[in-house]
Amino acid sequence: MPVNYYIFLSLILFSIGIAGVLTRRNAIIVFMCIELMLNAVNLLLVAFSKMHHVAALAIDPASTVGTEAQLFVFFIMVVAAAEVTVGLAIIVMMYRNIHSVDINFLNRLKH
Amino acid sequence: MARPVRFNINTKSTADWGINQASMPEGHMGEGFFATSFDKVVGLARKNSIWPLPFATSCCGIEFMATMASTYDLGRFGAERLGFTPRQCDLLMVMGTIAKKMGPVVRQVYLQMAEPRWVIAVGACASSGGIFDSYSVLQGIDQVVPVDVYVPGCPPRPEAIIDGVLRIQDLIHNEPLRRRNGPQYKALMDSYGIE
Amino acid sequence: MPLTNEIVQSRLTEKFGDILTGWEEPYGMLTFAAAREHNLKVLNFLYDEDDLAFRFLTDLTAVHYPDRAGEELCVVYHLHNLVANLRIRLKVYAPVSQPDVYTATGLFSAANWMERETYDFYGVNFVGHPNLKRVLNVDEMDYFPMRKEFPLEDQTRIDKDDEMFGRG
Amino acid sequence: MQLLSTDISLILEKFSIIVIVVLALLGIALYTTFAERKVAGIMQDRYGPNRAGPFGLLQPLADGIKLFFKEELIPLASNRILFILGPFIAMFTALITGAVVPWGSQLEIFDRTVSLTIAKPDIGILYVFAVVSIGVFGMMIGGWASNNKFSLLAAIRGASQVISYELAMGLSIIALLFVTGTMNLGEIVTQQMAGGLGGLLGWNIFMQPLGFLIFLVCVFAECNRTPFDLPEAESELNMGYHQEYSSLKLGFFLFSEYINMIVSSAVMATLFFGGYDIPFVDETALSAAWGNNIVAILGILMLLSKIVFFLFLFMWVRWTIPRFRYDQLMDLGWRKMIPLALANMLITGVVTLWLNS
Amino acid sequence: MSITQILFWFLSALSILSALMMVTSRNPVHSVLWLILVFFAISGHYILMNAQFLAIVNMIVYAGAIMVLFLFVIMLMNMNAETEPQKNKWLKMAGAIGSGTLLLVLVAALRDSELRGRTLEGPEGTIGLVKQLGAVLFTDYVVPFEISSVLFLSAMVGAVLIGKKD
Amino acid sequence: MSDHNHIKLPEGSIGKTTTTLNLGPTHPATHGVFQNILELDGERIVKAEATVGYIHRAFEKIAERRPLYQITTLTDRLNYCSSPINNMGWHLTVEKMLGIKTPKRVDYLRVIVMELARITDHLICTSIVGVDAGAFTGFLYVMQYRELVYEIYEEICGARLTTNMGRVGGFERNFSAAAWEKLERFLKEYPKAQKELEALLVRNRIFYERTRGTGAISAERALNYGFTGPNLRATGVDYDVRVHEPYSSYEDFEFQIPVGTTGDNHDRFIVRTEEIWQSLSIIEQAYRKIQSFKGAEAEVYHADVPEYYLPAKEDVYTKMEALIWHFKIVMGETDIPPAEVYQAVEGGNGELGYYLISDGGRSPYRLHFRRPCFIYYQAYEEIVKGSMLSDAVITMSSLNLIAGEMDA
Amino acid sequence: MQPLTNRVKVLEPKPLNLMERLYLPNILKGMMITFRHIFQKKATIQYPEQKRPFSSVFRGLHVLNRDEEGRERCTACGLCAVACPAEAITMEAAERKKGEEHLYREEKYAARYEINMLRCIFCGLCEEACPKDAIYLSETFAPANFTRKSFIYGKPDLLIPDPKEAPDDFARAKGQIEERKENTRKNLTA
Repeated sequence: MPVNYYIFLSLILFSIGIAGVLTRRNAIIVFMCIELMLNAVNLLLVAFSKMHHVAALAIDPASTVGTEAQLFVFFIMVVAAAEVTVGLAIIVMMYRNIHSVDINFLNRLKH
Repeated sequence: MARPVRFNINTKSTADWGINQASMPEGHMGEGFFATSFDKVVGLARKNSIWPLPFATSCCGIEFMATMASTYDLGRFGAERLGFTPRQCDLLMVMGTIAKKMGPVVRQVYLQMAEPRWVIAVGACASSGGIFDSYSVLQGIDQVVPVDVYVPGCPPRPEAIIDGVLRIQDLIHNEPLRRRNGPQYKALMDSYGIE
Repeated sequence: MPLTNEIVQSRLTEKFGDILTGWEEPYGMLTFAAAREHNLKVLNFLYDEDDLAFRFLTDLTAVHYPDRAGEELCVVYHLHNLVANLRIRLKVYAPVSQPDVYTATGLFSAANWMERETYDFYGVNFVGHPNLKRVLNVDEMDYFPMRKEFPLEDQTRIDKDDEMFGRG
Repeated sequence: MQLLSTDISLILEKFSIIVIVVLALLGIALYTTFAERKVAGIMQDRYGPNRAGPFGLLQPLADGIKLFFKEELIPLASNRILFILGPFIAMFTALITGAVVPWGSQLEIFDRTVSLTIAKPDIGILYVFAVVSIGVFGMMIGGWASNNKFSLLAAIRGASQVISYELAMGLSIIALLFVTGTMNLGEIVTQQMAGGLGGLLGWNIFMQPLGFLIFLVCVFAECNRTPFDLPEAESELNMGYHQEYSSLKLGFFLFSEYINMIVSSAVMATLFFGGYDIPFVDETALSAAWGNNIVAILGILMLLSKIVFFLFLFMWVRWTIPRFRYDQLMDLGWRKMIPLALANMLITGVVTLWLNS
Repeated sequence: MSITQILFWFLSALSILSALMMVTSRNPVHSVLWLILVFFAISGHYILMNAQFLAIVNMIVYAGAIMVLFLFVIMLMNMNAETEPQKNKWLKMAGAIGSGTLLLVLVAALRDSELRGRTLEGPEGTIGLVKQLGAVLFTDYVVPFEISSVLFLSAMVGAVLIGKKD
Repeated sequence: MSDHNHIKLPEGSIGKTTTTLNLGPTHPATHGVFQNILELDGERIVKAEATVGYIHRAFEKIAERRPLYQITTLTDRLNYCSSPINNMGWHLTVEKMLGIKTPKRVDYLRVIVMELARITDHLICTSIVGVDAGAFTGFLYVMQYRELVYEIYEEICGARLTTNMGRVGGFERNFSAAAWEKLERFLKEYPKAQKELEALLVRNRIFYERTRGTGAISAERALNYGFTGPNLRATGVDYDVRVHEPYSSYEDFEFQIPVGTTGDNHDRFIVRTEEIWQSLSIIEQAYRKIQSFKGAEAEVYHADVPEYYLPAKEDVYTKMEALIWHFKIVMGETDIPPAEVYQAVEGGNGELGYYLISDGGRSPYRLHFRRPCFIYYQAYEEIVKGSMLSDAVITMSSLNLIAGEMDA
Repeated sequence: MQPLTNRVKVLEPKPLNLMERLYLPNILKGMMITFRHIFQKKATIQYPEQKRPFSSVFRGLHVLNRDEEGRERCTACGLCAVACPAEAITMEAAERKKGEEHLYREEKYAARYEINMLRCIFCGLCEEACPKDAIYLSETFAPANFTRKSFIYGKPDLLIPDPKEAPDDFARAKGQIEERKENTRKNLTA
C-alpha cells in the first residue's frame, strides 16, 4: 500500500474537519471537527511510523524505528482527552449562561 | 347463623365466548395444518408469557400485591415481570376505582400498548363502578377501553384474580393470529374511536 | 390549671364579645360561630395567645344548609391544642350568593388543600388563598357537587339500567 | 498483516467457533432470564414460573416467541433510526466481548488442534475494555432516541455510571497486570494453572483479593445490576432507558444485559479464578491419562460452572439489597473505589518490585 | 486485489463518508455517531498497520470516553435538529470552498513529493505492540509521560472547577 | 462578523435549564394514584406540584344517601390497608352519637382487630419503602404474614380486605376458635419475619444512607401542615390519639409511643417498625385480658342495644318483636338524634376523624372524614424540594400515601 | 416541643459503626437471610390445583335457600335490596298461585331475583338483612367471565340444589361429596 494513499486520506479527513469548523456554528460540532482533524494527523503519523519502520526493517530486522511516532500519537490522544474535558466544561458553562452553544455568541466575550 | 350450603355450584361457565373474541369467518381461514398449529404454538407462548401492567388505583391493587406475593405467586404463570410502561406489556390490569379524571389516562395507557393487548377489569369498581355510583366515578372502564375479562368482587380475592388471569389465558390460547387484523376487531376498536 | 371549655369561652367572649355566637357543647366539644369577617381574627387570637395556643388545625370543611337563608354555607374549623389536649370547633356562615371567607392558609399550611377541597365541594371562596382551584374534581367541572341540590349519581351515564339495579 | 494472513480452514474453524459461542451465549442468556426468575422465586418463598413446560423450562421460549410476535411500536416523537440502532448496538457489543475469552484450552478434532478462543490478541483485556466502553452507546442512544424524559434520565445515569466505574475497573486490572505481566487472557489462564492444589493456589484471587472485590463491584456497575441498576430502576424511572421499547428490540436490550452478565462472569472467572482451570487436579497428568479432549471439555464445564456461580451471585445480590442513589453511586465510584483501586495498585506495584528485586 | 487492499479501500471510503456525514448532519447526536464511525474506521487502519495498541486505545479513548462525553453533553442540553443554530448560506458556501481549496493546494503540493512509491508493506513489525511501546514509553519518554499525567490532573481539576455551579 | 446583534436565540431556550418530569399517575412509585409534576435540575428537584383526585369517589356525597350501617362499606375503602380501623372508627362515632356504651370485651376485641390492621398498614408501608429502594425480597417475606392477618379477618368477618367488620355496638359474631388459633400463630411467627425485614434494611448502609436525612420535615412545619400519626411522631412529637383521647378502652393498655428525632425517611421507617412491635404487645395484652373473662362475660360480642343492633336470626324467624326491630334497623327507621359529633381514631396514617352531623334522618346530614393522607400530602411539595428524584420516590412511600384515603 | 405524654420512647439516631459503614458485612448478612429462604418451605398455594379452604363465614357468591322440602324460602320482601349499598339486587315479587305450594314456602315469592355480581361488593349486608333465612353468601368466590351480561345471576344460578330432587348436588353444595371421595380413597388405601 503506497504511503501516498494514507497521506491523501488524512488530507481529506483534515479538510473535512476544516470545512466543518468553517461551516458549523454549533460549538460542540466545531469541537468534534477539531477532534477529527487531530485524528487525521494521528493517522498520518502512524502511517509514517510504519513507513519508516518497514524501511528500517529491511536493513536491521531488530529495528525499532518508528516507535516514537506511535508514542507521539499516544500523547496526542492524551492531550486531546484533556482538551475535551476542559472544552466541554467550558461549553456546558457557556450553555448555562447564554442557553446556547452558538459560537457566534462567543463574541459577547469581547464586551 | 349456619349457612344452608357451603358452595354455589351453579357458577356460570365461561363457555359462551363473548363479543370480544371476534374470530375470523370460516371462509377466510383457509389455513392448512401448519398455520393452525403455528397459531397454537404462538398462542401457547403468549399465554405463558403475559406481562401485566398493573394499573392499580385502590383496594384491588392491594389484593393484587397479595396475588403477586409469595402466597399466591402470579409468577407461576410467567407473569411476574410487571412493567409499568405500556409499551412492554400485554395485559392491562385495571384494578380499582377509575374516576372520570382518570379515564383519559387509562385510555392513553391502552393506546400506548403494543398489539396484541388484553384488558382485564379487576373488581367491582373497574368493571362497573361498584358502590360508587357517583358523579365522579367512571361506571366501568369498558366505557373507555374494550375489556376482555371482568373479575367481580370488591376486592376479588387473589384466587379470583388468578381465575381472571386464567380466563385471559384461555382467551389468548384460542386467539388466532389474524384476529387483530380482522374486520370484527376493527369494528370493536372503531366503537371506542381508537385509530 | 388545665385548659377547659369554660376558660376558652370566657377568654373569647372577653376579647370578641358579641361577635361570637351560638355557643354549644355537643358531646363535650366547645362549638361557637363567628361572623365571616372575623374568622381570621378569632383564629389568630386562638393561635397567638399562649394560654390558648390552638395551633393545630385538625380539620376544615363546610356544610350546606339550603334552608337557612343568608347563611347557607357553614365553614367548620376543628382546632386542637395538643398540649392541653382540648378541641374546639369554630363555625363561620356565609351566604351561598357570595360565599367569601378569609383564608386560613397564612396561619396553617394545612389549610391549603382543605380549603381547596371545600371550594371544590361547596364553592366557598377563600379570599386570599394562594391557589384556589379544584383539587379532587376535574378542573372543567362547572358546579359544586356537594351542595345539596346536586344529585349524587352521574347524570350523563348511558349504561345505567335502573331496572337492573333495583331502582325500577 | 499477521491477523489477516490466514488459510481457509482456519477461517472455517474460527467461524464455527464464533457461531457456537454466539449461539451458546444466546442460549445461556435465554435460560439466565429464566434462572433469574426462578432464583427470585425460591429466594422469596415461592416457586417462580412453573407452568410453561415441565418445571416451566419452556418459559424463556414462550417469552421469546411472544416478544417476536408482538407489535413493533416506534413512538412517533422518537428518532427512528437511532431508536432502532440502540438495541442493535447493545446486543452487538454484548456479543463481541466474548471473542477474546478463552472458553477452554483446545480440542483435537480431525488432526487439527482447535483453540477454543476466537481471537488471542496480546491486548485481550484492553479489547474487553474497548468493547465495554462502546456498549454504553446502546443504552445512551436508545434512551435518548425514545424522546422520553425517564429514558433520557436513565441514559444519562447509565452513561455516567459506566464511565465512572470503568476507571476503577481499569485501575484494578492494572494491579492484576502487575501480577500477570501479560494482557493476553489465554496466558493469564495458563499462568494460573500452575500452583499448589492443582492450580487452585495459583488463582489470581489469592494475589489480588482487594482487586477482585473492586473488579466485582465495577462489574456489577457496568452490567447495571442491583445495587447499581439505576438506569432501569423500575420504581424511579419506570424501566429506565428501554421503557419505550416493545417487541424484539426490548428483547435485545434485555438479552444484552444478560449476555453482558455472562461474559463478565467469564472474564472474572478467567482473570481471577483460573478460567477453565480445574482446581485440585493436575491437568497435564490428567490429559496424559484421559486424553486432551476430555480434559478440555472438563475445563469448559469448569468454566461454565464458575460462570454459573457468578450469575447466581448476580441474582442473589439483586434479590437481597436495595439500590444506590445517583449521588451515592458517584460518591462510591469516585471517592471510594478509585482511591481504593489506586492504593491497591500502588501496594501491588511496590510488592511486585520488592519481590522481583 | 489482496484482502488488505480491499479493507483499506473500504475503511477509507467509510471514514470519508462518515466524516462528511458528521459535518453535514443537522442533528448533533447523528454527528456524534458518525464521528464514532470515523474513529472506528481509523482504528481499522491502525490495525491494518499492525498498531494494535493505538487501535485499541483509539477506541477506548476516543470512541469510548470522549464521544460518550460529547453525547452526554448533548443529551444534557437536550439538543436536536430544531435547536441547532444555522449559519448563513453564503458563509457555509464560503467555508466549503475554502476548505476545498486548501485540500487542493495540499494535494497539489504533496502529490509529487519524493515519498511517492514508498510502501507500507514488507516484513512485519512489532513496534505497534504494547511491549515495545511500553518499554520505550517508560524509559525514554517517562518525563513527558509524567508531565502529561500532570496535565490530565490539571485538566480534570479545571473541568470540575468550571463545571461547578457558582 | 457584524451581524451577531440580530442573531436570534432558539425559541424557548433562554431561562429554562430545568426539565419538567411528570411523575404519575401511572408511575410505579405512585402506588396509588396521584401525580407529581417535578421541575428537575439534573436529578435535583427544584419544584414539585402534586395533583390528586384521580380516584375521587365522592364518599361524603354517597354517605349522605346511605343509612348509617351501609356507611361501614364506605369506610372500608378509605384506607384500604387498614380497613378495620376505619370500620371501628365509624362505629365508635355512631356509638358516641347514640350514647352506646360497649362492654369491655367488645372493646378489647376491637383493639385486637385495630392493632392487627395497624400492623398490616405499617407492614405494607415499611416493606414498600424497601421495594422503592430496590429491595424487593423483604416485602415478600412480610407479605406472607399479612396474608395471615387477612385469614384472621376472614375468620372474623368473611372478607379479607374490605372487611365491613363490626356493627354498631359490637361485632356481627363472636370470634371463632379458628380465628383465635390463627391469631396465636401470627403472634408467634410474625416477629421473626419482621426481624428479617429489619435485618435486610435498617442497618444496611445503602438503605440507611438513602433514607437518613432525606425527606425531612421539622416538627413545627409538620404540625403546621397538620401531620398526625407516625409521620408526626417521626419528627419527635408524641401525639397519639390512642393516648390523648383513649377510645375503645385503650387506656387499659401499656404501650409506648415511639418518636423519631429528625422527621426524615429513616425516622418514619423506624417509627413504623417500632409501632409494629408496640402493636404486637398490645395485641398480646388484649388477648390475655380476653382470656381472663369468665362465664357469660366471655361470650359477649356486642352491646345490648336492641334498637341498633340486629337481633339474632333465630329470634327474627320466630319472634315478632325481633322481626319488627329487624325491619326497622334494616330500613333505617330507628330513632337517631340530631347531633354533631367529632370522633377521632388513630388510623394507620394518623388521626382519622369522623365529623358527623345528623338531622335525625336515616342517613347523615353531613359526614366528613378527616383523612390524614390528604392533609399531609400537601407538605410533599415542600419536603422534596431540593432532594433527588430517588428521594422523592422513597419519601412518597415512606409517607404512606394511600390514594383511597386521600381522594375519598 | 415538650413531650405531650409520659409514654415517649425516643428512637435515637444511631450513626453507622465502622462495620456497618463497610457495606459488606450487612450485605452478607442480608444475603445469608435470602439464602436461608431458598431451603425453606414455599409459602405458595398453587391455586388452580391446590385450594386453600376458605373460612366458613367467607362472603362469596350468593345462594338462595330452600327449605327441607325444596321450597324456595324467599318471600320477596325486598329487605336485601334495601340493605344493598351497591344496589345490585333486583327482584320482582309475585303471588303464589294454587298448586305452587310445593315450590314456594310463602304466599309471595320472587318471580325474578337477580344479582349483578359486577356491582356486588360482597359485604354480606343482604344476608344479614334477610328475615326469612333465604339469601346467604357461600364460600365460592365469584368467577371471572368475559361479558358483562354473564354477571347477572338469576334465580337458576342462585338457588341451591333441591335436597329432595337432587340430593347429590345438594351434598356437593354442602361440601360433603369431596369428603366422601376422600374417605373412599382412604378406605381403598387402607
